[in-house]
Amino acid sequence: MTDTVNAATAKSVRANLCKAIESGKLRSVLPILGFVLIVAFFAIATGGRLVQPNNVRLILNSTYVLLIASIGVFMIMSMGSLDFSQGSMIGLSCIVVCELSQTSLPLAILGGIACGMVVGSINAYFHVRRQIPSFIVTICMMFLVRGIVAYLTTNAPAMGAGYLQADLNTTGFLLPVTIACLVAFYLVFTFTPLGATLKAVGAGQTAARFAGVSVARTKTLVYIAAGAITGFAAFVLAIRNGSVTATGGSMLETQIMLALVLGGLPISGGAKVRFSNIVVGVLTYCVLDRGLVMMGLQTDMKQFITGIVFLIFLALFSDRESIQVIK
Amino acid sequence: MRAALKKLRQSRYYGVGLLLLIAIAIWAVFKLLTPSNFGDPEKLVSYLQTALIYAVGGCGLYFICVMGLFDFSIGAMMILAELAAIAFIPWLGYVSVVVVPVLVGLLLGIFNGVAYIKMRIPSIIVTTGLSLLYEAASVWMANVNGTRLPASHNAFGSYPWNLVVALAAFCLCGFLLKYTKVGTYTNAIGANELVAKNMGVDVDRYKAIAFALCGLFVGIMSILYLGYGTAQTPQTGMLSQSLNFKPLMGTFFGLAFRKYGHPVVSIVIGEYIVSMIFAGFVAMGVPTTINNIVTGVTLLAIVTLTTKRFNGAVVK
Amino acid sequence: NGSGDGSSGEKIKIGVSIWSSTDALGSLSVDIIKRAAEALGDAEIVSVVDQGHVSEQVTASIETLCAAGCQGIVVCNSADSEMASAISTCNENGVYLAQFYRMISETDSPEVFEVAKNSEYFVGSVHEDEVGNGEKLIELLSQDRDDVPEGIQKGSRNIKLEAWTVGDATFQLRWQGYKNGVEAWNAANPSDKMTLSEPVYANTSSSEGANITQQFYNQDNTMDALIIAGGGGDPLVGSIGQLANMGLTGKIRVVSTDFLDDLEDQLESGGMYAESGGHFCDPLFAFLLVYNAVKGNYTVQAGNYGYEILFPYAFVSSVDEYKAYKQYFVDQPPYDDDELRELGTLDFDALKAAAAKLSIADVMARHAS
Amino acid sequence: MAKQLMLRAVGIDKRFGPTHAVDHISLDFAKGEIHALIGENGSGKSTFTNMLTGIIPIGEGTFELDGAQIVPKNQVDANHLGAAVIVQEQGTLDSLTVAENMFLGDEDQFMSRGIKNTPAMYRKAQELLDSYGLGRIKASDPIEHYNFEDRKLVEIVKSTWFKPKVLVVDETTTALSQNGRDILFDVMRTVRDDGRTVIFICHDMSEVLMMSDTISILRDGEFIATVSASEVDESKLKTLMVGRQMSERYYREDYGCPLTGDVALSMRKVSVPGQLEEVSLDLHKGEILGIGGLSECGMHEVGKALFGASYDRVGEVVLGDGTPIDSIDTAINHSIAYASKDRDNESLLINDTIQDNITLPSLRRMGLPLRAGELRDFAATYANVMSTKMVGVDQFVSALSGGNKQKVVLSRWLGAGSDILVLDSPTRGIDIKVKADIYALLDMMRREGKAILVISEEIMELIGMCDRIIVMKDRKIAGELERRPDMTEQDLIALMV
Ligand SMILES: Nc1ncnc2c1ncn2[C@@H]1O[C@H](COP(=O)(O)OP(=O)(O)OP(=O)(O)O)[C@@H](O)[C@H]1O
Ligand SMILES: Nc1ncnc2c1ncn2[C@@H]1O[C@H](COP(=O)(O)OP(=O)(O)OP(=O)(O)O)[C@@H](O)[C@H]1O
Ligand SMILES: [Mg+2]
Ligand SMILES: [Mg+2]
Repeated sequence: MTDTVNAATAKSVRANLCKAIESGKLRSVLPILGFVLIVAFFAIATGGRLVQPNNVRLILNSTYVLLIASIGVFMIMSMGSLDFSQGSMIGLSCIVVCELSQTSLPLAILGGIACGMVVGSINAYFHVRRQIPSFIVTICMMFLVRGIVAYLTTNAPAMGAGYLQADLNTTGFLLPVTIACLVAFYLVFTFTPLGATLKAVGAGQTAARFAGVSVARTKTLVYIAAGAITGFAAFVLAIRNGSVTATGGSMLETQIMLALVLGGLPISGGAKVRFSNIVVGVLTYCVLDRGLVMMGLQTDMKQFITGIVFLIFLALFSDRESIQVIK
Repeated sequence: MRAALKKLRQSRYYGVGLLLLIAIAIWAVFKLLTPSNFGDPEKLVSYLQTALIYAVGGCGLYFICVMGLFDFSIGAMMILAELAAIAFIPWLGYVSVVVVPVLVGLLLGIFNGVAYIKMRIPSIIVTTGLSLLYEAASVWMANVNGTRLPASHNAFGSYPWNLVVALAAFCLCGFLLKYTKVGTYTNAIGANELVAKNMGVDVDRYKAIAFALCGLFVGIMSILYLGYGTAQTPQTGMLSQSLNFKPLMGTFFGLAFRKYGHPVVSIVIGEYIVSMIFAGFVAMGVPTTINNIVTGVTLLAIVTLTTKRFNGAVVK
Repeated sequence: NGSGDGSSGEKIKIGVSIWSSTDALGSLSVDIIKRAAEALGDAEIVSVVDQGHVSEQVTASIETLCAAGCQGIVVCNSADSEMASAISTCNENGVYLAQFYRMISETDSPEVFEVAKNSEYFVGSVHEDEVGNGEKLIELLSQDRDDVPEGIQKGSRNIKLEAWTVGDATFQLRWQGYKNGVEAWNAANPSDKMTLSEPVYANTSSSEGANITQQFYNQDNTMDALIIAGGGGDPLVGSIGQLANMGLTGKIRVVSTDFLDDLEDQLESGGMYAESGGHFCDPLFAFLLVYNAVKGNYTVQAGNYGYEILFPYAFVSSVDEYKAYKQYFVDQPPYDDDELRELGTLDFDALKAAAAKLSIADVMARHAS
Repeated sequence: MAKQLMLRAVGIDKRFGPTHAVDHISLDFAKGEIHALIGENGSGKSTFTNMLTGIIPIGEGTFELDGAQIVPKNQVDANHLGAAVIVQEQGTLDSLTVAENMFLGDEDQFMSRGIKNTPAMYRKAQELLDSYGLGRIKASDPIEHYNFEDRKLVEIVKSTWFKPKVLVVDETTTALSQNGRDILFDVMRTVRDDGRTVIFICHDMSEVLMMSDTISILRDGEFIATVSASEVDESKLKTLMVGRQMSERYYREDYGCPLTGDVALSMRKVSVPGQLEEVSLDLHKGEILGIGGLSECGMHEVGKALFGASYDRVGEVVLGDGTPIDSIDTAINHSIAYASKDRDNESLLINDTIQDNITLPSLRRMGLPLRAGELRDFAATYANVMSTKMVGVDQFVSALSGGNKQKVVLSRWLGAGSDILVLDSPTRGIDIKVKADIYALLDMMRREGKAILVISEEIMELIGMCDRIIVMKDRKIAGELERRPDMTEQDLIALMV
């Protein structure tokens, strides 16, 4: 008799589990589980080294730029658009920051932000006003801006003023700044209409328009804001590196995209976008990358495992039901 | 007058004509700026050499880009295909240079296609993930027989053999687009996947076929690329992605002029324009870093001019 | 404190941060370090990070290697200022750091230089005299020679420059050397001036190298020399191949700082005119610098830049020179295991002397049995 | 004279979740007839024919075509089996040529050993176009070179050239001009005279009566009756379609309610290219203003124009106090609500939660910071006011039934405190119970003094609910009727056609 009861409970538990997976509730915590799993794995594989406080700090140090710059891309991807120009953009903004830092610190920060905004608004113009898919626009911009960066750094890297690195390059400064950016964005994303607006555009541009969302304006502002955020990330980058070379920010766009997707961000944006995608994604990406180095793997093996883990995570996280047409 | 213009616009050769005009205009600008260093007939032929290589890749990408998909792994595929060709030379000789890259390309293309279909994840993401694996594999492949193509095996790097291979690839692409179902179906899926499905098009199958074809053309491109450069170092850390963009430029041209028909010709002329701009900057002796800027601007301008805007369009 | 760990019989842990461990020069560099670690027996290479010479990845690689528990790190960075971050990370974690192929320029980056001086963990740099290398290659190009194939016997006056990535620190120095060399020649020979083109960048790709070569010739078919400044070998292979395709082998002088497998043939046929190289031993000395520092063979003091080894280039511009180079640098490693173990016991002055001495003749003297 | 049987449907059944779209329909279609299928929106006509033509799989039952059972896998397969369809939506694909579109999925006839004989395909397509009198369309041109109507005509050729035994024409006529209609009608007659069968779905009763020989009526997924066209008139058909005596309490009952002089919103000489021409109207507080007309008469655009959502609008839309409404933003800020006819695309974020859908337009009026709990309560409150059937407010809208979707739309605007409601086809595809709820809600809001504009394709709804009805025709206002008890559908139809 108890058997049947047990069987029944087991059945109902299973049914509930299936339901939870279906309703996507479980799926939204999967990335977090994945992160925990990865951390646990590397903590063991590196003999606890990964989770030593000092090492945690060291690993965090290398995530600041990625964390901040991801905020902008996160907004863009929430709307279902893409941005491949981030890497070049951060390179250019960083040049501006470095050059202006010779004059004054506030000017440097503002200059970097302004530079990002200019690039962002060019993206917005072609994407929103000229109706060219964001993929094409931002790939063209990636080329174009990378060319400018290379041109400006042909003879020497753009050097930042000494105080950037000497005074500001400390965990005590950068960590709070990064957390402040994330918290500020979290507050704006959650407690103002911004979050709902972004998701609405991602979930359906036409319907969003009829619910009072000005799609064109939102997109334009988001691209510009993403540029501004990237400009600010460029400031952090300048602090960490002190100068920019022609490769400054190379591949950042791909890293951001991989990280956000690892964090569970649906690439088509929309309702299932979560703020946690940024933090979980970037941290997972970095722990995976750094963890494999710490295990002493060769480049080729490290890369191979990264690829496999990435694909497995993707296969598990991605929400296939709500998209009819997968591009 | 207006009617004549409209008629002209509807003509089948309008797109190609327009592209040729753009090409001639760019030629004229450089010719004026640097009359002695640029644009003589034999130089024009030499610009074609690199254009041919990337145009072949552009043809491959066209099959998937036309469906709104993308393949971020072609750079890694190309490197792996080239290194595989080098690896098998001791056993297969010239056969290895021709057959192995094509096979590797095709195989990886099929792999991409199957992964995309089975995993049901956006193509950009899935191919980025796979490119990590291909890059790793290229490191292993490089250990077999090094990274250099023996000079005795580089016939496909120069005229006439490069032209033969490229023309064969262009004809194949044109043929596939016009004389098989693949062309029609990829276009149909690109226009409206759901309608196409209703018409009995096996969407998944043709998407996979398109990925396979993309791989095939990337394989052919590898023959030319390897012959031309005669060496290929494996790359890691997603650096191979930088190789994606040159072929993609041509594809953008092909897509932008798609509505006028003749995508292959558009891709070739487009790549030629890109190649000519680079040569022009070298000829002028100005820093070639500007070249990227000009290429970016040209491409944006052309895409902008050929994009028809309409109210309420959903553009992502 | 990281350096304390190694005492209890454990191996000394060293990390490598390099642009790429898979390209020609990169893999040679990593191999020689690994071989040395093996020969020494009490050192291990914990990890090799490829950072692609992207600044943020360079700084991140140092942090990761520190976290991985390295006691010493050797790095080939891309810009001076990255070293400020790198050094401060190493200071905080008590990890010794040395550069290879690179040094911090006192004139261009005085602040970074200051940071390096004040560090107790920045051991120093091993680098080549890149400016001198550039000057020397120009000097070789300028000379009339009769021991080379006929088409390239006359000294070059119209030189084209092919580079790899924009803004690379090593390239900047070599470029400076080329410019110095040209200036020096022009000052000495006002009636027979030499020109050097703007650099065009091949991005470490052989195809792009081939294309650039073609476009250089298109632009100006009176060119009589081509410098391939570097790029790991692929651009050079592409360029030589293209010249061969265009039938220009033995008509244009090609010089480079990358070594080719078939250099002998190329020198013979005139495909190559001269090469500088042998610098792949440079990382070995950076490794030894760090290794000896961890072992306590010498101490690093705050207040001076640290140890600096100016590594000599080997120049090869004839078949005979190459034969010797091949025998003593390529076919067998310049140091055998015993010699490596010996190097692992040296103090700095001895190490520096050993490095300075390294040349074809030196290896010949040690190995000719 | 008994006609020969062409198609026999036996026990055809289809469910979408709990919706019984087609309820065991058995129906015969004879050779050589045009057989009309009529019924209200949502009565299952399209679902039935879509199963026949392979667009959706058959739920239950069998189709016997010319004596043999058919189970089409997709549209092209159905064509091969002898059943073809022309639908209302655009069925041609961009970036293919005219010929490729015509033979999409059916290239095998030109294939030999994997190679497509493209010239032969173009030749054949051109011959077919010529034979339909459409020689001006070039088979080798990209289809983008042609306008909507020409593309529709290409579809007609595409679906009929192979002489299907059964041709389904599903609400195609509304997309066509008179000339295009004539071509279509000719095609239909040819099919009939050829001894084959046309299934004609159309909401325009006069067209139905003009064209068809036999008429079958569906209602709520059930088969009601088959009648001969010569034996019925429009009013008989309507009764059969509606099938119920309107209960007295279904619509509002009051008459002679005087209009307040208070104008809430008005349009002055508003034109929208291709949609509206110089339309002026006033919407008063406390009234329900109806707008009716045939498909494509421009009435749906009136709603968009009032909501500031039209593109390229000229003329002005102003509030009673003269404030101009030029964008959706200003419209919402001035308490205007709009529910589109295209509920899934224009009203609702389908892939989003009920909560997000309800709160979206109200976020602007809520004080900062927004709090998750508050939002949830807000959404739950208004969803419950409309008694929306749902698991919870975090359920996705895509999982709701049509009626509940519409309730979410209305909840949204109730929540936003709208005073002016512009509702396009508010009861489209909604069952009687929910309909009655919506009507009660509208009446209540009217009495509260809100201004309501109802755009509707259902004439009875307009007559039953509206204080005034504006009838539109050809993008202009054709006339206006005051509410009175003895108004008939004929009064409106007279103005529409
Ligand atoms: N794919 C579907 N999923 C769920 N329900 C559906 C689907 N298609 C149709 N329905 C429902 O089935 C019922 C019948 O719809 P159908 O489209 O056949 O009606 P119709 O008679 O063609 O209406 P109309 O005159 O508006 O075209 C409706 O209640 C509709 O909401
Ligand atoms: N397009 C669809 N996709 C998936 N499920 C659907 C779809 N349409 C309807 N359903 C499912 O069918 C159920 C009933 O929907 P349907 O529209 O058929 O209901 P209904 O009985 O017609 O109710 P209503 O009168 O409110 O429209 C929904 O709860 C939903 O689960
Ligand atoms: Mg219907
Ligand atoms: Mg329903």
